[in-house]
Amino acid sequence: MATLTPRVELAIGSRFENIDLVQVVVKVSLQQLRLDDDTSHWIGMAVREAVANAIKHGNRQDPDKKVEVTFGIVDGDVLIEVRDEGSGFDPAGLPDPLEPANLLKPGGRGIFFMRKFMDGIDYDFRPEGGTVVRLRKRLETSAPGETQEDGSK
Amino acid sequence: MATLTPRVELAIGSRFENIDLVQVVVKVSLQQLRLDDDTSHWIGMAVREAVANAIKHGNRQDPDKKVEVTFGIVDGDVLIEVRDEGSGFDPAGLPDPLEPANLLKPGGRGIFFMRKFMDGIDYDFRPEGGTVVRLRKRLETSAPGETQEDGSK
Amino acid sequence: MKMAMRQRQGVTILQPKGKITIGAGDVALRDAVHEALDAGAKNILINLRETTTMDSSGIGELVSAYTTVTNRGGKLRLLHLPPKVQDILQITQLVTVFDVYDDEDEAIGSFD
Amino acid sequence: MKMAMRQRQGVTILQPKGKITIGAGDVALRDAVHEALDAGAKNILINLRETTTMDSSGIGELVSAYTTVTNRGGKLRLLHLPPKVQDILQITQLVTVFDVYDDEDEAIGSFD
Ligand SMILES: Nc1ncnc2c1ncn2[C@@H]1O[C@H](COP(=O)(O)OP(=O)(O)O)[C@@H](O)[C@H]1O
Ligand SMILES: Nc1ncnc2c1ncn2[C@@H]1O[C@H](COP(=O)(O)OP(=O)(O)O)[C@@H](O)[C@H]1O
Repeated sequence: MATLTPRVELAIGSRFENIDLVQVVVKVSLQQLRLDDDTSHWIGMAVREAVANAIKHGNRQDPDKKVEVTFGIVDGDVLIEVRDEGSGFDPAGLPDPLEPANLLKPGGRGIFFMRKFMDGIDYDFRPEGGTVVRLRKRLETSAPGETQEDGSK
Repeated sequence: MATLTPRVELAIGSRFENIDLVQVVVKVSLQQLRLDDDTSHWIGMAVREAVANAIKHGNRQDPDKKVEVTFGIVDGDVLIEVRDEGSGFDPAGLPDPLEPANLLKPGGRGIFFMRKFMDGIDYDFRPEGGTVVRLRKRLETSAPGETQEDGSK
Repeated sequence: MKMAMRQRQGVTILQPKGKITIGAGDVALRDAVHEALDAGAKNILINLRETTTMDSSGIGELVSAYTTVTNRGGKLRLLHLPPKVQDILQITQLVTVFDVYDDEDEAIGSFD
Repeated sequence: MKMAMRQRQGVTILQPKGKITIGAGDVALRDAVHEALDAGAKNILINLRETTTMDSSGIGELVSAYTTVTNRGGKLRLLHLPPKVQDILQITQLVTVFDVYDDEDEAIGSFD
Protein backbone atom coordinates (compact mmCIF):
# COMPACT_ATOMS: atom_id res chain seq x y z
CA MET A 1 0.00 0.00 0.00
CA ALA A 2 1.43 3.31 -1.11
CA THR A 3 1.88 6.44 0.93
CA LEU A 4 -1.01 7.44 3.08
CA THR A 5 -1.76 11.14 3.03
CA PRO A 6 -2.95 11.52 6.56
CA ARG A 7 -5.97 13.64 7.13
CA VAL A 8 -6.31 12.78 10.76
CA GLU A 9 -4.08 11.02 13.26
CA LEU A 10 -5.23 9.93 16.68
CA ALA A 11 -3.32 8.30 19.53
CA ILE A 12 -5.00 6.84 22.60
CA GLY A 13 -3.99 4.91 25.72
CA SER A 14 -4.90 1.21 25.70
CA ARG A 15 -8.23 1.31 27.45
CA PHE A 16 -11.44 -0.08 25.97
CA GLU A 17 -13.34 3.14 26.75
CA ASN A 18 -11.18 4.88 24.16
CA ILE A 19 -12.63 2.78 21.36
CA ASP A 20 -15.65 5.09 21.36
CA LEU A 21 -13.30 8.02 20.84
CA VAL A 22 -11.77 6.40 17.79
CA GLN A 23 -15.17 5.52 16.40
CA VAL A 24 -16.46 9.05 16.75
CA VAL A 25 -13.41 10.44 14.94
CA VAL A 26 -13.92 7.96 12.13
CA LYS A 27 -17.60 8.86 11.99
CA VAL A 28 -17.04 12.61 11.80
CA SER A 29 -14.21 12.16 9.28
CA LEU A 30 -16.42 10.05 7.06
CA GLN A 31 -19.25 12.58 7.36
CA GLN A 32 -16.90 15.11 5.79
CA LEU A 33 -16.57 12.75 2.84
CA ARG A 34 -20.37 12.57 2.66
CA LEU A 35 -20.35 8.79 2.87
CA ASP A 36 -23.76 7.30 3.47
CA ASP A 37 -24.61 6.27 7.04
CA ASP A 38 -24.47 2.56 6.35
CA THR A 39 -21.02 2.56 4.75
CA SER A 40 -19.81 4.76 7.53
CA HIS A 41 -21.32 2.42 10.15
CA TRP A 42 -19.54 -0.67 8.82
CA ILE A 43 -16.21 1.10 8.47
CA GLY A 44 -16.63 2.26 12.07
CA MET A 45 -17.31 -1.32 13.17
CA ALA A 46 -14.18 -2.60 11.39
CA VAL A 47 -12.11 0.08 13.08
CA ARG A 48 -13.61 -0.87 16.47
CA GLU A 49 -12.42 -4.45 15.94
CA ALA A 50 -8.94 -3.35 14.88
CA VAL A 51 -8.58 -1.04 17.88
CA ALA A 52 -10.02 -3.66 20.25
CA ASN A 53 -7.39 -6.15 19.06
CA ALA A 54 -4.62 -3.57 19.39
CA ILE A 55 -5.68 -2.82 22.97
CA LYS A 56 -6.39 -6.41 24.01
CA HIS A 57 -3.94 -8.62 22.15
CA GLY A 58 -1.30 -6.09 21.08
CA ASN A 59 -0.89 -3.84 24.12
CA ARG A 60 -2.52 -6.22 26.62
CA GLN A 61 -4.53 -3.34 28.08
CA ASP A 62 -1.46 -1.51 29.37
CA PRO A 63 -2.89 2.04 29.50
CA ASP A 64 0.59 3.51 29.01
CA LYS A 65 0.95 1.76 25.67
CA LYS A 66 -0.43 3.68 22.75
CA VAL A 67 -2.70 2.73 19.93
CA GLU A 68 -2.27 5.04 16.95
CA VAL A 69 -4.91 5.44 14.31
CA THR A 70 -4.31 7.21 11.02
CA PHE A 71 -7.13 8.11 8.74
CA GLY A 72 -6.55 9.16 5.15
CA ILE A 73 -7.61 9.02 1.54
CA VAL A 74 -5.38 7.46 -1.13
CA ASP A 75 -6.47 7.19 -4.75
CA GLY A 76 -10.13 7.38 -3.81
CA ASP A 77 -9.82 4.78 -1.06
CA VAL A 78 -10.42 5.40 2.60
CA LEU A 79 -7.35 4.02 4.37
CA ILE A 80 -7.23 3.51 8.09
CA GLU A 81 -4.13 2.27 9.86
CA VAL A 82 -4.16 0.99 13.42
CA ARG A 83 -0.79 0.48 15.13
CA ASP A 84 0.00 -1.05 18.51
CA GLU A 85 3.17 -1.78 20.49
CA GLY A 86 2.65 -5.55 20.76
CA SER A 87 4.70 -8.47 19.52
CA GLY A 88 2.52 -9.50 16.60
CA PHE A 89 0.99 -12.82 15.57
CA ASP A 90 0.51 -15.00 12.52
CA PRO A 91 -2.56 -13.79 10.63
CA ALA A 92 -2.31 -16.77 8.25
CA GLY A 93 -2.98 -19.33 10.95
CA LEU A 94 -6.39 -18.17 12.08
CA PRO A 95 -9.36 -20.55 12.29
CA ASP A 96 -12.40 -19.84 10.10
CA PRO A 97 -15.30 -18.78 12.34
CA LEU A 98 -17.81 -20.18 9.84
CA GLU A 99 -16.52 -23.76 10.18
CA PRO A 100 -19.18 -25.76 12.04
CA ALA A 101 -16.61 -26.65 14.73
CA ASN A 102 -16.00 -22.94 15.37
CA LEU A 103 -19.53 -21.61 15.06
CA LEU A 104 -20.17 -21.72 18.81
CA LYS A 105 -16.73 -20.49 19.90
CA PRO A 106 -16.96 -17.29 21.93
CA GLY A 107 -14.05 -15.58 20.12
CA GLY A 108 -12.31 -15.40 16.78
CA ARG A 109 -14.65 -13.15 14.79
CA GLY A 110 -12.81 -9.78 14.96
CA ILE A 111 -10.52 -10.13 11.95
CA PHE A 112 -13.32 -11.91 10.09
CA PHE A 113 -15.51 -8.82 10.63
CA MET A 114 -12.76 -6.52 9.36
CA ARG A 115 -12.52 -8.61 6.18
CA LYS A 116 -16.27 -8.56 5.72
CA PHE A 117 -16.77 -4.86 6.34
CA MET A 118 -13.80 -3.54 4.36
CA ASP A 119 -12.49 -4.06 0.83
CA GLY A 120 -8.98 -4.83 1.98
CA ILE A 121 -7.10 -5.60 5.17
CA ASP A 122 -3.43 -6.34 5.59
CA TYR A 123 -1.00 -6.77 8.43
CA ASP A 124 2.49 -5.48 8.84
CA PHE A 125 4.82 -6.34 11.69
CA ARG A 126 7.45 -3.74 12.40
CA PRO A 127 11.00 -4.96 13.11
CA GLU A 128 11.15 -2.65 16.15
CA GLY A 129 7.95 -4.32 17.44
CA GLY A 130 4.33 -3.47 16.98
CA THR A 131 1.55 -4.55 14.70
CA VAL A 132 0.06 -2.40 11.96
CA VAL A 133 -3.27 -3.31 10.43
CA ARG A 134 -4.34 -1.42 7.30
CA LEU A 135 -8.00 -1.24 6.44
CA ARG A 136 -9.09 -0.08 3.01
CA LYS A 137 -12.51 0.83 1.66
CA ARG A 138 -13.19 1.85 -1.92
CA LEU A 139 -15.33 4.94 -2.04
CA GLU A 140 -17.07 4.04 -5.29
CA THR A 141 -18.37 0.77 -3.76
CA SER A 142 -22.13 0.48 -3.51
CA ALA A 143 -23.86 -0.44 -0.26
CA PRO A 144 -21.59 -2.36 2.11
CA GLY A 145 -24.45 -4.70 2.94
CA GLU A 146 -24.14 -6.08 -0.58
CA THR A 147 -20.44 -6.77 -0.23
CA GLN A 148 -21.07 -8.61 3.00
CA GLU A 149 -23.84 -10.75 1.66
CA ASP A 150 -21.86 -11.64 -1.44
CA GLY A 151 -18.94 -12.63 0.73
CA SER A 152 -20.78 -14.74 3.27
CA LYS A 153 -22.19 -17.14 0.65
CA MET B 1 3.50 23.69 33.26
CA ALA B 2 4.84 20.24 34.05
CA THR B 3 4.80 17.15 31.87
CA LEU B 4 1.56 16.34 30.21
CA THR B 5 0.56 12.69 30.39
CA PRO B 6 -1.27 12.43 27.12
CA ARG B 7 -4.49 10.54 27.11
CA VAL B 8 -5.32 11.44 23.56
CA GLU B 9 -3.41 13.04 20.72
CA LEU B 10 -5.01 14.21 17.53
CA ALA B 11 -3.48 15.73 14.41
CA ILE B 12 -5.53 17.33 11.64
CA GLY B 13 -4.90 19.21 8.41
CA SER B 14 -5.52 22.96 8.55
CA ARG B 15 -9.10 23.12 7.36
CA PHE B 16 -11.90 24.76 9.34
CA GLU B 17 -14.13 21.69 8.89
CA ASN B 18 -11.72 19.76 11.10
CA ILE B 19 -12.54 21.94 14.09
CA ASP B 20 -15.68 19.84 14.60
CA LEU B 21 -13.49 16.75 14.73
CA VAL B 22 -11.38 18.23 17.49
CA GLN B 23 -14.42 19.35 19.39
CA VAL B 24 -16.00 15.92 19.28
CA VAL B 25 -12.81 14.31 20.59
CA VAL B 26 -12.70 16.81 23.43
CA LYS B 27 -16.35 16.17 24.17
CA VAL B 28 -16.04 12.39 24.29
CA SER B 29 -12.81 12.61 26.30
CA LEU B 30 -14.47 14.86 28.85
CA GLN B 31 -17.49 12.54 29.03
CA GLN B 32 -15.11 9.82 30.20
CA LEU B 33 -14.14 12.14 33.07
CA ARG B 34 -17.82 12.57 33.86
CA LEU B 35 -17.57 16.35 33.62
CA ASP B 36 -20.91 18.08 33.57
CA ASP B 37 -22.25 19.20 30.19
CA ASP B 38 -21.72 22.89 30.84
CA THR B 39 -18.08 22.63 31.86
CA SER B 40 -17.49 20.37 28.92
CA HIS B 41 -19.23 22.83 26.58
CA TRP B 42 -17.04 25.78 27.58
CA ILE B 43 -13.83 23.76 27.39
CA GLY B 44 -14.91 22.67 23.92
CA MET B 45 -15.49 26.31 22.94
CA ALA B 46 -12.04 27.33 24.18
CA VAL B 47 -10.47 24.51 22.17
CA ARG B 48 -12.44 25.61 19.07
CA GLU B 49 -10.91 29.07 19.40
CA ALA B 50 -7.39 27.70 19.87
CA VAL B 51 -7.70 25.41 16.86
CA ALA B 52 -9.32 28.15 14.75
CA ASN B 53 -6.34 30.43 15.48
CA ALA B 54 -3.86 27.65 14.72
CA ILE B 55 -5.55 27.02 11.36
CA LYS B 56 -6.15 30.66 10.43
CA HIS B 57 -3.27 32.67 11.86
CA GLY B 58 -0.69 29.94 12.50
CA ASN B 59 -0.96 27.71 9.45
CA ARG B 60 -2.79 30.21 7.22
CA GLN B 61 -5.22 27.51 6.13
CA ASP B 62 -2.55 25.48 4.37
CA PRO B 63 -4.23 22.05 4.47
CA ASP B 64 -0.84 20.32 4.39
CA LYS B 65 0.19 22.01 7.62
CA LYS B 66 -0.83 20.16 10.72
CA VAL B 67 -2.53 21.24 13.88
CA GLU B 68 -1.79 18.89 16.76
CA VAL B 69 -4.00 18.67 19.80
CA THR B 70 -2.99 16.83 22.96
CA PHE B 71 -5.46 16.11 25.66
CA GLY B 72 -4.37 15.01 29.13
CA ILE B 73 -4.82 15.19 32.87
CA VAL B 74 -2.09 16.58 35.13
CA ASP B 75 -2.56 16.89 38.89
CA GLY B 76 -6.33 16.95 38.54
CA ASP B 77 -6.28 19.56 35.79
CA VAL B 78 -7.50 19.01 32.27
CA LEU B 79 -4.67 20.17 30.00
CA ILE B 80 -5.13 20.70 26.31
CA GLU B 81 -2.26 21.73 24.04
CA VAL B 82 -2.79 23.03 20.54
CA ARG B 83 0.28 23.30 18.30
CA ASP B 84 0.64 24.81 14.84
CA GLU B 85 3.47 25.32 12.37
CA GLY B 86 3.20 29.12 12.17
CA SER B 87 5.64 31.86 13.05
CA GLY B 88 4.06 33.04 16.28
CA PHE B 89 2.97 36.47 17.53
CA ASP B 90 3.16 38.62 20.61
CA PRO B 91 0.37 37.63 22.99
CA ALA B 92 1.22 40.56 25.28
CA GLY B 93 0.33 43.18 22.71
CA LEU B 94 -3.32 42.28 22.17
CA PRO B 95 -6.10 44.88 22.44
CA ASP B 96 -8.77 44.37 25.11
CA PRO B 97 -12.08 43.55 23.37
CA LEU B 98 -14.03 45.10 26.25
CA GLU B 99 -12.56 48.59 25.67
CA PRO B 100 -15.33 50.80 24.26
CA ALA B 101 -13.17 51.51 21.22
CA ASN B 102 -12.94 47.77 20.50
CA LEU B 103 -16.46 46.71 21.38
CA LEU B 104 -17.69 46.90 17.79
CA LYS B 105 -14.60 45.43 16.16
CA PRO B 106 -15.39 42.27 14.21
CA GLY B 107 -12.37 40.35 15.53
CA GLY B 108 -10.12 40.00 18.51
CA ARG B 109 -12.25 37.90 20.87
CA GLY B 110 -10.74 34.42 20.40
CA ILE B 111 -7.97 34.56 23.00
CA PHE B 112 -10.29 36.54 25.29
CA PHE B 113 -12.77 33.62 25.12
CA MET B 114 -10.04 31.11 25.93
CA ARG B 115 -9.12 33.14 29.02
CA LYS B 116 -12.74 33.38 30.10
CA PHE B 117 -13.62 29.73 29.56
CA MET B 118 -10.47 28.19 31.04
CA ASP B 119 -8.56 28.57 34.29
CA GLY B 120 -5.23 29.08 32.58
CA ILE B 121 -3.85 29.73 29.12
CA ASP B 122 -0.25 30.23 28.13
CA TYR B 123 1.70 30.48 24.92
CA ASP B 124 4.98 28.94 23.96
CA PHE B 125 6.85 29.64 20.75
CA ARG B 126 9.14 26.88 19.65
CA PRO B 127 12.61 27.84 18.36
CA GLU B 128 12.11 25.56 15.33
CA GLY B 129 8.88 27.44 14.58
CA GLY B 130 5.32 26.88 15.64
CA THR B 131 3.03 28.15 18.34
CA VAL B 132 1.84 26.09 21.29
CA VAL B 133 -1.11 27.23 23.34
CA ARG B 134 -1.79 25.38 26.59
CA LEU B 135 -5.26 25.48 28.04
CA ARG B 136 -5.87 24.37 31.61
CA LYS B 137 -9.10 23.69 33.50
CA ARG B 138 -9.24 22.70 37.16
CA LEU B 139 -11.57 19.76 37.62
CA GLU B 140 -12.68 20.78 41.12
CA THR B 141 -13.99 24.12 39.76
CA SER B 142 -17.71 24.70 40.19
CA ALA B 143 -19.93 25.70 37.29
CA PRO B 144 -17.97 27.49 34.57
CA GLY B 145 -20.81 29.96 34.19
CA GLU B 146 -19.88 31.32 37.58
CA THR B 147 -16.27 31.81 36.68
CA GLN B 148 -17.32 33.71 33.58
CA GLU B 149 -19.74 35.92 35.34
CA ASP B 150 -17.21 36.70 38.07
CA GLY B 151 -14.71 37.53 35.37
CA SER B 152 -16.91 39.78 33.27
CA LYS B 153 -17.84 42.05 36.16
CA MET C 1 -25.17 -0.30 28.61
CA LYS C 2 -28.17 -0.63 30.89
CA MET C 3 -29.87 -3.96 31.50
CA ALA C 4 -33.54 -4.44 32.28
CA MET C 5 -34.70 -7.83 33.59
CA ARG C 6 -38.27 -9.08 34.07
CA GLN C 7 -40.25 -12.30 34.25
CA ARG C 8 -43.18 -13.39 32.13
CA GLN C 9 -44.81 -16.85 32.24
CA GLY C 10 -41.67 -18.48 33.57
CA VAL C 11 -39.41 -16.80 30.99
CA THR C 12 -36.73 -14.31 32.05
CA ILE C 13 -36.67 -11.43 29.62
CA LEU C 14 -33.43 -9.46 29.41
CA GLN C 15 -33.40 -6.14 27.61
CA PRO C 16 -29.96 -4.58 27.22
CA LYS C 17 -29.98 -0.92 26.20
CA GLY C 18 -26.99 0.60 24.42
CA LYS C 19 -23.78 -1.01 23.23
CA ILE C 20 -22.86 -4.65 23.65
CA THR C 21 -19.18 -4.18 22.95
CA ILE C 22 -15.79 -5.09 24.35
CA GLY C 23 -15.09 -4.01 27.92
CA ALA C 24 -18.57 -2.69 28.64
CA GLY C 25 -21.81 -4.25 27.43
CA ASP C 26 -20.24 -7.68 26.89
CA VAL C 27 -19.49 -8.08 30.61
CA ALA C 28 -22.89 -6.69 31.58
CA LEU C 29 -24.63 -9.23 29.35
CA ARG C 30 -22.65 -12.11 30.82
CA ASP C 31 -23.37 -10.94 34.38
CA ALA C 32 -27.09 -10.62 33.69
CA VAL C 33 -27.33 -14.11 32.19
CA HIS C 34 -25.45 -15.62 35.12
CA GLU C 35 -27.60 -13.72 37.58
CA ALA C 36 -30.73 -15.05 35.91
CA LEU C 37 -29.40 -18.63 35.93
CA ASP C 38 -28.38 -18.34 39.60
CA ALA C 39 -31.90 -17.18 40.36
CA GLY C 40 -33.16 -20.44 38.85
CA ALA C 41 -34.09 -19.27 35.34
CA LYS C 42 -34.19 -21.95 32.65
CA ASN C 43 -35.64 -20.05 29.73
CA ILE C 44 -34.21 -16.71 28.70
CA LEU C 45 -35.42 -14.32 26.04
CA ILE C 46 -33.09 -11.48 25.09
CA ASN C 47 -34.86 -8.46 23.62
CA LEU C 48 -32.29 -6.64 21.48
CA ARG C 49 -34.59 -3.81 20.36
CA GLU C 50 -32.49 -1.20 22.18
CA THR C 51 -29.09 -2.61 21.30
CA THR C 52 -27.38 0.08 19.27
CA THR C 53 -24.05 -1.58 18.51
CA MET C 54 -22.79 -5.12 18.82
CA ASP C 55 -19.17 -6.00 18.06
CA SER C 56 -17.43 -9.39 17.85
CA SER C 57 -17.10 -9.49 21.65
CA GLY C 58 -20.80 -8.83 22.02
CA ILE C 59 -21.56 -11.65 19.58
CA GLY C 60 -19.14 -13.83 21.53
CA GLU C 61 -21.06 -13.18 24.75
CA LEU C 62 -24.34 -13.98 23.03
CA VAL C 63 -22.90 -17.31 21.87
CA SER C 64 -21.50 -18.05 25.34
CA ALA C 65 -24.84 -17.26 26.90
CA TYR C 66 -26.49 -19.58 24.40
CA THR C 67 -24.19 -22.52 25.13
CA THR C 68 -24.32 -21.98 28.91
CA VAL C 69 -28.12 -21.89 28.97
CA THR C 70 -28.42 -24.85 26.58
CA ASN C 71 -25.91 -26.95 28.54
CA ARG C 72 -28.03 -26.48 31.63
CA GLY C 73 -31.07 -27.77 29.77
CA GLY C 74 -32.64 -24.35 29.25
CA LYS C 75 -33.40 -22.34 26.13
CA LEU C 76 -32.12 -18.95 25.02
CA ARG C 77 -33.98 -17.08 22.30
CA LEU C 78 -33.78 -13.64 20.75
CA LEU C 79 -36.43 -10.98 20.19
CA HIS C 80 -36.53 -7.85 18.02
CA LEU C 81 -33.19 -7.83 16.19
CA PRO C 82 -32.26 -4.38 14.89
CA PRO C 83 -31.27 -4.53 11.19
CA LYS C 84 -27.53 -4.17 11.86
CA VAL C 85 -27.52 -6.91 14.50
CA GLN C 86 -29.47 -9.07 12.06
CA ASP C 87 -26.76 -8.38 9.43
CA ILE C 88 -24.09 -9.49 11.88
CA LEU C 89 -25.87 -12.72 12.79
CA GLN C 90 -26.25 -13.34 9.06
CA ILE C 91 -22.58 -12.96 8.15
CA THR C 92 -21.46 -15.05 11.13
CA GLN C 93 -24.06 -17.69 10.15
CA LEU C 94 -25.36 -17.57 13.71
CA VAL C 95 -28.90 -17.12 12.34
CA THR C 96 -28.78 -20.89 11.92
CA VAL C 97 -28.14 -21.25 15.66
CA PHE C 98 -30.45 -18.72 17.30
CA ASP C 99 -34.23 -18.78 17.30
CA VAL C 100 -35.28 -15.24 16.57
CA TYR C 101 -38.74 -13.68 17.11
CA ASP C 102 -40.37 -10.40 16.17
CA ASP C 103 -43.30 -10.65 18.52
CA GLU C 104 -43.03 -11.05 22.29
CA ASP C 105 -46.18 -13.15 22.74
CA GLU C 106 -45.05 -15.55 20.08
CA ALA C 107 -41.56 -15.74 21.57
CA ILE C 108 -42.94 -16.45 25.05
CA GLY C 109 -45.32 -19.07 23.65
CA SER C 110 -42.42 -20.81 21.87
CA PHE C 111 -40.89 -21.89 25.19
CA ASP C 112 -43.87 -24.13 26.14
CA MET D 1 -25.81 26.04 9.00
CA LYS D 2 -29.13 26.62 7.24
CA MET D 3 -30.64 30.07 6.91
CA ALA D 4 -34.34 30.84 6.73
CA MET D 5 -35.44 34.32 5.63
CA ARG D 6 -38.93 35.82 5.73
CA GLN D 7 -40.67 39.20 5.88
CA ARG D 8 -43.11 40.49 8.45
CA GLN D 9 -44.48 44.06 8.61
CA GLY D 10 -41.49 45.46 6.78
CA VAL D 11 -38.98 43.60 8.94
CA THR D 12 -36.70 40.92 7.47
CA ILE D 13 -36.46 38.00 9.85
CA LEU D 14 -33.39 35.79 9.54
CA GLN D 15 -33.31 32.47 11.30
CA PRO D 16 -29.98 30.65 11.15
CA LYS D 17 -30.13 26.99 12.15
CA GLY D 18 -27.00 25.23 13.44
CA LYS D 19 -23.52 26.56 14.07
CA ILE D 20 -22.41 30.12 13.48
CA THR D 21 -18.72 29.38 13.58
CA ILE D 22 -15.54 30.06 11.63
CA GLY D 23 -15.53 28.97 8.03
CA ALA D 24 -19.16 27.92 7.86
CA GLY D 25 -22.02 29.70 9.59
CA ASP D 26 -20.15 32.99 9.86
CA VAL D 27 -19.98 33.38 6.08
CA ALA D 28 -23.59 32.26 5.67
CA LEU D 29 -24.74 34.90 8.15
CA ARG D 30 -22.81 37.63 6.37
CA ASP D 31 -24.19 36.56 2.99
CA ALA D 32 -27.77 36.53 4.27
CA VAL D 33 -27.49 40.02 5.78
CA HIS D 34 -26.01 41.41 2.57
CA GLU D 35 -28.67 39.70 0.51
CA ALA D 36 -31.38 41.26 2.68
CA LEU D 37 -29.80 44.71 2.41
CA ASP D 38 -29.42 44.38 -1.35
CA ALA D 39 -33.11 43.50 -1.53
CA GLY D 40 -33.86 46.80 0.16
CA ALA D 41 -34.27 45.71 3.78
CA LYS D 42 -33.73 48.36 6.42
CA ASN D 43 -34.80 46.54 9.55
CA ILE D 44 -33.49 43.07 10.34
CA LEU D 45 -34.43 40.74 13.17
CA ILE D 46 -32.19 37.73 13.75
CA ASN D 47 -33.92 34.84 15.48
CA LEU D 48 -31.18 32.81 17.17
CA ARG D 49 -33.47 30.15 18.66
CA GLU D 50 -31.91 27.41 16.52
CA THR D 51 -28.30 28.54 16.83
CA THR D 52 -26.51 25.70 18.55
CA THR D 53 -22.98 27.11 18.75
CA MET D 54 -21.52 30.55 18.24
CA ASP D 55 -17.77 31.14 18.40
CA SER D 56 -15.78 34.39 18.31
CA SER D 57 -16.06 34.51 14.52
CA GLY D 58 -19.82 34.14 14.76
CA ILE D 59 -19.95 36.97 17.30
CA GLY D 60 -17.72 38.98 14.97
CA GLU D 61 -20.16 38.52 12.11
CA LEU D 62 -23.06 39.54 14.31
CA VAL D 63 -21.21 42.74 15.24
CA SER D 64 -20.32 43.41 11.58
CA ALA D 65 -23.93 42.91 10.59
CA TYR D 66 -24.98 45.32 13.32
CA THR D 67 -22.61 48.08 12.21
CA THR D 68 -23.39 47.59 8.51
CA VAL D 69 -27.15 47.80 9.06
CA THR D 70 -26.83 50.73 11.47
CA ASN D 71 -24.50 52.66 9.12
CA ARG D 72 -27.15 52.38 6.42
CA GLY D 73 -29.75 53.88 8.73
CA GLY D 74 -31.45 50.59 9.52
CA LYS D 75 -31.83 48.59 12.72
CA LEU D 76 -30.65 45.10 13.62
CA ARG D 77 -32.19 43.36 16.62
CA LEU D 78 -31.99 39.89 18.13
CA LEU D 79 -34.71 37.43 19.10
CA HIS D 80 -34.69 34.30 21.29
CA LEU D 81 -31.11 34.02 22.54
CA PRO D 82 -30.26 30.48 23.68
CA PRO D 83 -28.66 30.52 27.16
CA LYS D 84 -25.12 29.87 25.90
CA VAL D 85 -25.35 32.64 23.29
CA GLN D 86 -26.68 34.92 26.02
CA ASP D 87 -23.64 34.01 28.16
CA ILE D 88 -21.34 34.93 25.30
CA LEU D 89 -23.00 38.30 24.69
CA GLN D 90 -22.71 38.91 28.43
CA ILE D 91 -18.99 38.25 28.72
CA THR D 92 -18.21 40.27 25.60
CA GLN D 93 -20.42 43.09 26.97
CA LEU D 94 -22.29 43.10 23.68
CA VAL D 95 -25.57 42.91 25.61
CA THR D 96 -25.11 46.66 25.99
CA VAL D 97 -25.05 47.01 22.20
CA PHE D 98 -27.78 44.68 20.97
CA ASP D 99 -31.49 45.02 21.59
CA VAL D 100 -32.67 41.57 22.48
CA TYR D 101 -36.27 40.28 22.53
CA ASP D 102 -37.95 37.11 23.75
CA ASP D 103 -41.20 37.63 21.87
CA GLU D 104 -41.52 38.02 18.13
CA ASP D 105 -44.55 40.35 18.21
CA GLU D 106 -42.81 42.63 20.64
CA ALA D 107 -39.60 42.56 18.61
CA ILE D 108 -41.49 43.42 15.38
CA GLY D 109 -43.38 46.20 17.16
CA SER D 110 -40.14 47.71 18.43
CA PHE D 111 -39.08 48.70 14.91
CA ASP D 112 -41.99 51.17 14.48
N1 LIG E 1 -3.02 -6.57 17.18
C1 LIG E 1 -2.79 -7.84 17.52
N2 LIG E 1 -1.67 -8.20 18.20
C2 LIG E 1 -1.44 -9.48 18.54
N3 LIG E 1 -2.28 -10.51 18.26
C3 LIG E 1 -3.42 -10.22 17.58
C4 LIG E 1 -3.73 -8.89 17.17
N4 LIG E 1 -4.91 -8.92 16.52
C5 LIG E 1 -5.31 -10.21 16.51
N5 LIG E 1 -4.42 -11.01 17.14
C6 LIG E 1 -4.51 -12.49 17.31
O1 LIG E 1 -5.43 -12.99 16.38
C7 LIG E 1 -6.47 -13.71 17.05
C8 LIG E 1 -7.81 -13.55 16.34
O2 LIG E 1 -8.28 -12.22 16.45
P1 LIG E 1 -9.82 -11.91 16.21
O3 LIG E 1 -10.23 -12.51 14.92
O4 LIG E 1 -9.99 -10.45 16.34
O5 LIG E 1 -10.60 -12.67 17.37
P2 LIG E 1 -10.50 -12.54 18.95
O6 LIG E 1 -9.95 -11.18 19.26
O7 LIG E 1 -11.91 -12.75 19.39
O8 LIG E 1 -9.58 -13.64 19.41
C9 LIG E 1 -6.45 -13.18 18.46
O9 LIG E 1 -6.96 -14.11 19.38
C10 LIG E 1 -4.98 -12.89 18.69
O10 LIG E 1 -4.28 -14.06 19.04
N1 LIG F 1 -1.70 30.50 16.63
C1 LIG F 1 -1.45 31.77 16.25
N2 LIG F 1 -0.43 32.04 15.41
C2 LIG F 1 -0.17 33.31 15.01
N3 LIG F 1 -0.87 34.38 15.44
C3 LIG F 1 -1.90 34.19 16.28
C4 LIG F 1 -2.24 32.88 16.74
N4 LIG F 1 -3.29 32.99 17.58
C5 LIG F 1 -3.58 34.31 17.65
N5 LIG F 1 -2.76 35.04 16.87
C6 LIG F 1 -2.75 36.51 16.72
O1 LIG F 1 -3.48 37.07 17.79
C7 LIG F 1 -4.56 37.87 17.29
C8 LIG F 1 -5.76 37.82 18.21
O2 LIG F 1 -6.34 36.54 18.17
P1 LIG F 1 -7.84 36.34 18.66
O3 LIG F 1 -7.99 36.96 20.00
O4 LIG F 1 -8.13 34.89 18.57
O5 LIG F 1 -8.74 37.17 17.66
P2 LIG F 1 -8.92 37.03 16.08
O6 LIG F 1 -8.54 35.65 15.69
O7 LIG F 1 -10.35 37.35 15.87
O8 LIG F 1 -8.00 38.07 15.48
C9 LIG F 1 -4.82 37.36 15.90
O9 LIG F 1 -5.38 38.34 15.07
C10 LIG F 1 -3.42 36.96 15.45
O10 LIG F 1 -2.71 38.09 14.97
